[in-house]
Amino acid sequence: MASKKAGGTTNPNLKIAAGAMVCEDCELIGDITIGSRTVIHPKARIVAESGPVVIGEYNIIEELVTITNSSSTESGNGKVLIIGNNNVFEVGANVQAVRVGDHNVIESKAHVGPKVEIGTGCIVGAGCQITMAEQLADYTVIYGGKCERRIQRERPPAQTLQIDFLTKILPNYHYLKKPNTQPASRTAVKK
Amino acid sequence: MELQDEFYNTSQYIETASGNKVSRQSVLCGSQNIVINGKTIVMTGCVIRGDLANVRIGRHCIISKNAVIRPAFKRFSKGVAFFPLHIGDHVLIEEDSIVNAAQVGSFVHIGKNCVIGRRSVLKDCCAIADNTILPPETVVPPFTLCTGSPGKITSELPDCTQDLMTDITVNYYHHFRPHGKGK
Amino acid sequence: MTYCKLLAAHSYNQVQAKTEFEDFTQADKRSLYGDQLGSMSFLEGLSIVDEPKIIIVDIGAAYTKCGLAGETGPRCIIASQVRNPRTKEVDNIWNYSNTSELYESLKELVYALIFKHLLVTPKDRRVVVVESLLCPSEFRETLARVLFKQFEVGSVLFASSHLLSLLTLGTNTGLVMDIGFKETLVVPIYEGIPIMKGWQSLPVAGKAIESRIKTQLMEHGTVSTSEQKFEAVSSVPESITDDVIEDIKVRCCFVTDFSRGQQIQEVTMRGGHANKLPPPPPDIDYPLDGGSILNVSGRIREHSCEVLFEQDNEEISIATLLLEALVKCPIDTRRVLSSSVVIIGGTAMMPGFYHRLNCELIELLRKPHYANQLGVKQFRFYRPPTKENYTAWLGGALTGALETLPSKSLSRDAYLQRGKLPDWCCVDSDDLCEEKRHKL
Amino acid sequence: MATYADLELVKYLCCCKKKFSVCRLYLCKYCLQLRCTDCTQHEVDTPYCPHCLENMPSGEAKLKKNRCSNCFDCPVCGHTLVTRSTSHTSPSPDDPTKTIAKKMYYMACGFCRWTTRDVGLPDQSVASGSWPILQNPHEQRISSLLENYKIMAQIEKAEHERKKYVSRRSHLYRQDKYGGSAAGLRRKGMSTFSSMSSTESKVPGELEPSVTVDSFEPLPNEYFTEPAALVKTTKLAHRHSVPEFQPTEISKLHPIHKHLLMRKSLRCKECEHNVSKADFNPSSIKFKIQLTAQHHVPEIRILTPSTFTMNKETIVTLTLSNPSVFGMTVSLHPIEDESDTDYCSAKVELPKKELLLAGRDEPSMQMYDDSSQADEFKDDPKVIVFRKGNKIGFVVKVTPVVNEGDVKIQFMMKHEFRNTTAAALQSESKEPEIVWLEHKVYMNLGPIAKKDPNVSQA
Repeated sequence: MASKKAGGTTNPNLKIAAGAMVCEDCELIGDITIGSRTVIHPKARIVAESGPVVIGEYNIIEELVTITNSSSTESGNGKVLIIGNNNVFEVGANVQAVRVGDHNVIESKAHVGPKVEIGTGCIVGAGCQITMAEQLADYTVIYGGKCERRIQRERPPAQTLQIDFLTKILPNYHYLKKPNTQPASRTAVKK
Repeated sequence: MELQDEFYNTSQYIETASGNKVSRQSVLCGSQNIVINGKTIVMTGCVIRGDLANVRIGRHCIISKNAVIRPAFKRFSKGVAFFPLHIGDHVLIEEDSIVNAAQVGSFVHIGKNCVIGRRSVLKDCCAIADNTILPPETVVPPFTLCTGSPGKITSELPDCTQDLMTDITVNYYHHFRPHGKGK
Repeated sequence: MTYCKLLAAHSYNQVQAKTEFEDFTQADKRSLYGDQLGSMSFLEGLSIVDEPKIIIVDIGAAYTKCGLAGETGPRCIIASQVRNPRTKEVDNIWNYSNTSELYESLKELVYALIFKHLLVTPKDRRVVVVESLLCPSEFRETLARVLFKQFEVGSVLFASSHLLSLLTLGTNTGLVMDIGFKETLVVPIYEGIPIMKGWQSLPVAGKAIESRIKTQLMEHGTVSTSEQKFEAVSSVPESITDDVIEDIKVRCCFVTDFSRGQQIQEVTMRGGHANKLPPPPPDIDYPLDGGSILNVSGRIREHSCEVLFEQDNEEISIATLLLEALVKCPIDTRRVLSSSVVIIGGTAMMPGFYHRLNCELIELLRKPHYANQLGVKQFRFYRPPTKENYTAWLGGALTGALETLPSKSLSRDAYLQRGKLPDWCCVDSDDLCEEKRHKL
Repeated sequence: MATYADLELVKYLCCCKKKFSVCRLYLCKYCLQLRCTDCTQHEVDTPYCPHCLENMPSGEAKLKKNRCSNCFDCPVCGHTLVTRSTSHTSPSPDDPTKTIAKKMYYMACGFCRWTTRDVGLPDQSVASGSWPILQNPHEQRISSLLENYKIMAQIEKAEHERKKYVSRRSHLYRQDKYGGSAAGLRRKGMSTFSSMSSTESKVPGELEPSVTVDSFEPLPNEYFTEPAALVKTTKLAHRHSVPEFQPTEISKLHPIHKHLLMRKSLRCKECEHNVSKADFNPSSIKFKIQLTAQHHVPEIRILTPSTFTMNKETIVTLTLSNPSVFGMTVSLHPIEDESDTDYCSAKVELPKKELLLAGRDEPSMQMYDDSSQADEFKDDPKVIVFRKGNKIGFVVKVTPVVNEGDVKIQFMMKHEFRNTTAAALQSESKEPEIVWLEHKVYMNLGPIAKKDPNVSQA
């Protein structure tokens, strides 16, 4: 099914670090940087029209996820949307945040509005919509029909093992976009 | 009310020998790992992730538009394994729902815009109301209806749920017809 | 599908098997299921000795408490509401327009209690209904009809919540105040007999606090969303549901102390200048959902519960109810009653309630009106071995566990013969109404 | 789901005069009457845990207060908790320089991420977890009260018995007690308990009297200076889920044993035969006894929605399907004697002839083979529009008599029924007796069109 689509192949502003796993059958628009060991499943959509999107390392972006830089209404004028490391965006999540830190989980069908800043270790529960302009405190969990909140004791576990597994298995089934940059020089990534 | 005819464009759907009708605009990843037993409809925009693990879908199921069928993973001390996902017969999955279950029994109705959490087990003859969020590892017993977020058992289904679901899925299949050939 | 056919084909045999099966006695069934129950045999032995436990139910204005006799707490406390089959809306069962509607909703509620929470077979079981003295007779008649006709229970005992509360204390004398949701009702009970001359009530309790929260929110409250900051609540009234109001009452509000309360009332009731108000406690950002935040002001938090203690034109508050009740009682009973106050009902669980009530009482006792009549300086309070919202239920659970229950209950046979509740059950409430009318 | 195909549009009248869709009704084979959930007696059949799907014998369920001993609910959001294992290293008792790894378990919620560690519960060494059980602090007091009352009740009962024996006029005695003059009533009626309470003083004072207090702690100062900590305070629902404790702080919430569900059996209130009895196994969808009306009574549905105008005859196609494996004859009749005011917003012309239905045959139903059954049954094409397996489409003519609201019609349906009860089989030399059953059917055909000349096409 993973046919070569015209969409992403010709995007000159797409930077994929070596070790990242980006399926061909996804939509990457605009200036996008994808860090090493990040996995992007087919049918994901990243829109960097109003400003660049920089995605760190060890992230998982599942199918039907939309990540949009909506920092500005005019194209190309916005600030950079930086997504840190070890985040998981589950099926159908829609994220337009100001910034996403590290070790967060945005669960299925969650919606993160354009004025929200997500720190570290947060979980936006399945189906939750947060749109208020705010900075989520670290380790916040948002859950349930009324977006109730609590602070968890530990951050969600890193998904390194899942990334290992996906890195092994996805190439067997999907065409992948070729990495075109070396991983940013930084100390060896450890969870 | 009897179900009404629903027309599709013949060029948009592939009909297999066993009577499955699969939209060309659905995404079946790892199609060699996906078994669909017959007379099942997979509509436009569906994603079935056979690449992660085996997916088996029974007869007379309806996977409505933009639904996602995705085997769930579990972390073990030494790695991660994706669990095969089995869906029984006469299962109706409505639009935009995400099914991460380990098992979906037969005669199950999943409403619109639901999230079925990882490794959930939906037994035979149960139903999930529209917009329900079922957290990971939920078990839904037969003849119960789950609603809300987190999904909880809120009411019972009639004893003849099996017949109702059979009737609905069979009729749906018969009313799901191609447009006039020319179009 | 094929299963269906099987079912049809086998139905002959099944029917026969069934008929036989149904005729088995309890003991036979047990031996039939023996293999499954094998390991549980000692439990089975127990259950033979055990009579089926009696159902104790207290259908309150806001919450229903239900459980089994002899236990130390109710099995469940659930909202007294059901989905109206006609309107499909969830509504409180007390909001009924006629008795047939009430019958349907009581049926739903009792069904949920029995089959969702208690998991018992109701047929021939005994039931104790905890009820308020002010319970309308059409309500109890309908409830009796539901229990006897729909669920075929064996017997029903209607028991007054005030009397039952005393059972939890091992006493038979007390000045019992029930401050629940709809109203506050004080009944003096002396040597096990209610002094009917002395009963006092005021339609002020939990609901009044909630209405005050709501009016204040509508007047001054603001909601902030990502699009708009501090929008008046009155422009989005649908966002303030009854559940939200109740939760604000429970998690944000409290009963302030006496002196602050006096200052607040000076301003809100008697038009004092607003600068006389004590500095309010901090506001709270109350998230309504992921996209809007309600500002709950410190004033709402502190002032809402004042509704309980504000004396209206007739100078009645919940504190004066206790004193007025005492005034109506025979002189020789007053001293003992004043030193055995029992407070029941969920609203008494508001933080600060007891301290404030006690201060109010002490202050009122100083007033010449009461000082001269009563000669009481101090009230003493019982603390029942329960939470206030199920004290009456626990009294029911104690009653239900006693051998004398059958002789006091109304049996189904007797009910079916008469077709209605016997007079002795409702005479008190009817009489009460008469009396009240005379007073007014 | 039962609501998927708008099954509520067609209702059958139950013997108790209430209307239900056919899937909610039962047919008692002994009374040959429709029964709804209201006119059947419900019984608890088998309690089971909805998470581990294990049966629990009712005796054990009673002892455990209907709660599963292995499964727990999250006290915060109510979702089922999962057990997680961690390895815990502790210094070895033999050699302090070495450490030994030990598997420890705790419980966590996959939804709101609450864990047993949040409330300071120590991890357990066994997976099933011997989690501490909270004790009602008043338990002793309550049981001593109960003991006391039980003794008193016994005394009272004994006295009562004695009186009965002596006077032999127990009936009168009772009447006297409760049926006296109005003045005495107020005292006596209310004082059902007074006798019990007042005998208390006669019992040797074993029971410690309850204590009273005359002062209470004022509110701590934080109430006036600090904002309420919403995330730390429990909601009412949290408190009510543990009635005996009702903690106000989130940090005092403990895991809650999962409440059981039950499979119930239904019994006809008239003849006490079962009309529904589920299988013993909670994961099974089979029934030991299943007399749902859907399996015995032909089902009527609306084929397509129609447009109605007042006083204009509209042809409506209805479908009728035969649930049994045998052929069936059905006839429809107007209801004349009595009219349900709600369901008479149109005049209806029903097929005059009896309608013949083929038996239900599973494979052909799925295939929908269009073999011309019409010839076989000699159908009148003006009445029978189509015939597919056990289902026919037939025509009724409907003339609305009101100008707004829904078009609602009512009629009587008579159909054959093969009575297979043991009694019927024996009397009729093992051949099932064929009886005719009658049901009143109420249909809502949809709204009447607004007065609009454009839609006046009948």
